[in-house]
Amino acid sequence: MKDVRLLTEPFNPGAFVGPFSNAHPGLGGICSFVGEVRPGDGVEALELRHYEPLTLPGMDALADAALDRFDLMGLLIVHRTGVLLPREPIVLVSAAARHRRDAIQAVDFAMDHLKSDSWFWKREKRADGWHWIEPREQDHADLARWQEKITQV
Amino acid sequence: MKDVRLLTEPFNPGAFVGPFSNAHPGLGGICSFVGEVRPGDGVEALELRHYEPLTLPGMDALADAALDRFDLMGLLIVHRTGVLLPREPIVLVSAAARHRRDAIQAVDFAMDHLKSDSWFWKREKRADGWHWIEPREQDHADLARWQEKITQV
Amino acid sequence: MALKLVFLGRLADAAGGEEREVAAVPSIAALIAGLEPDLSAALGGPRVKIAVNGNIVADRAMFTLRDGDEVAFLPPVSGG
Amino acid sequence: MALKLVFLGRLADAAGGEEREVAAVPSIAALIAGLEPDLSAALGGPRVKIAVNGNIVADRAMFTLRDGDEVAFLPPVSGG
Repeated sequence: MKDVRLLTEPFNPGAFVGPFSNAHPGLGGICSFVGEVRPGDGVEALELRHYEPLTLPGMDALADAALDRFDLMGLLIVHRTGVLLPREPIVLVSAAARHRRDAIQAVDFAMDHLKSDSWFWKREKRADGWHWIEPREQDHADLARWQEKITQV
Repeated sequence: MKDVRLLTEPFNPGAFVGPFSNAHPGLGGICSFVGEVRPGDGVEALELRHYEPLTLPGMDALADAALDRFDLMGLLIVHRTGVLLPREPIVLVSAAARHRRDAIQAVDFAMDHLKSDSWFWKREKRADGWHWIEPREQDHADLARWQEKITQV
Repeated sequence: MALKLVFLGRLADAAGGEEREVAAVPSIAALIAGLEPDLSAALGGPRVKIAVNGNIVADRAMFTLRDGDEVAFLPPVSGG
Repeated sequence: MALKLVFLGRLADAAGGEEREVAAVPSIAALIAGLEPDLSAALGGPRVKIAVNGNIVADRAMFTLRDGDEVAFLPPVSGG
């Protein structure tokens, strides 16, 4: 089961993971990652903008790539857009599989791609106003891990 | 925060993950894995036996090793013992961290060690009675991944 | 006889808004050249990708625009 | 003057129970030799680890047992 969603309002990850888990009665393991707006560093709010014609199809294609690459029973991707406050969940990825390695690796794969390869533009609000967040080198290094693996196989 | 528990009764993973997440207000991400008794293959029940003087100290030492190895804010390990029915959760590992890679890798590390390096003996009940489960080669290969990394560093 | 332009991320600041309409022109080069010089410079860089009607343009020099097209300017996405 | 023996995993089947008490003997070799031949063979293998009072015994040939010790026999743990 593939379930990919963009949400404009705050969400409770448990309210998605519970039904997702119940939808796969044959699973052996389920791995979930929740990313939250990290408090501190003077950040008062985070805004995520996206471009509808690219963002949701891109997330859907990423889910297909993970389902194709790992032996999964289901994959859930939930991503916020709009203005978020510190501690609000930004992203939830949950993978259900017969075996734990597939579930854990699929979450790792999906998060690396969501972070660096998906169509979101972010800006932070600080005391002196809004500031756009630039790409990070670490994200590209994270993504390269999966490309190397393809070459090695 | 380190929280390591052996439980003799069925548990709801969400009831542990929620409070664990709330206990770390500065986190950036939380990764959780839940392993369940996989239904099918004619398995009617699974029994996990342990040896109290070794099992809980072993899990505690594993948690310390993960906290030492990865940049975590907290680690939660919950493991069932006794007789379990198909679909009941056996194990929950949850790691809270500032950055996602530490959280995901800590869960991967803890699960590999729990599966192959902790003091649990398991037997399955089938139509013809109880059968002890032998060690698996795959578990040793999973564990070796972390030892190689130590050598490489 | 118009094109709809969409500016993502910091390009919305450079354009003074997230969207605008301009008169239709046949090429992306002509479209960019017709905008304010600062915005034109910001959009023309190699790191800015362009999507037309939701599809990324592979070769912007060869691409022909048509009346009613939605042209989106996409700067590098933000890090995690 | 007794030792408490604990048998884990399939060794409990071989011993006919998870625990038993035996008269104290000074060495692990003497302890194992004093049991039924089938059980003795099952416990003596190199893959069976031994814990005394909750500590794994590194060198069983050199280990001296004391009255009241709890001796646990630990076969390889089960796979995932």
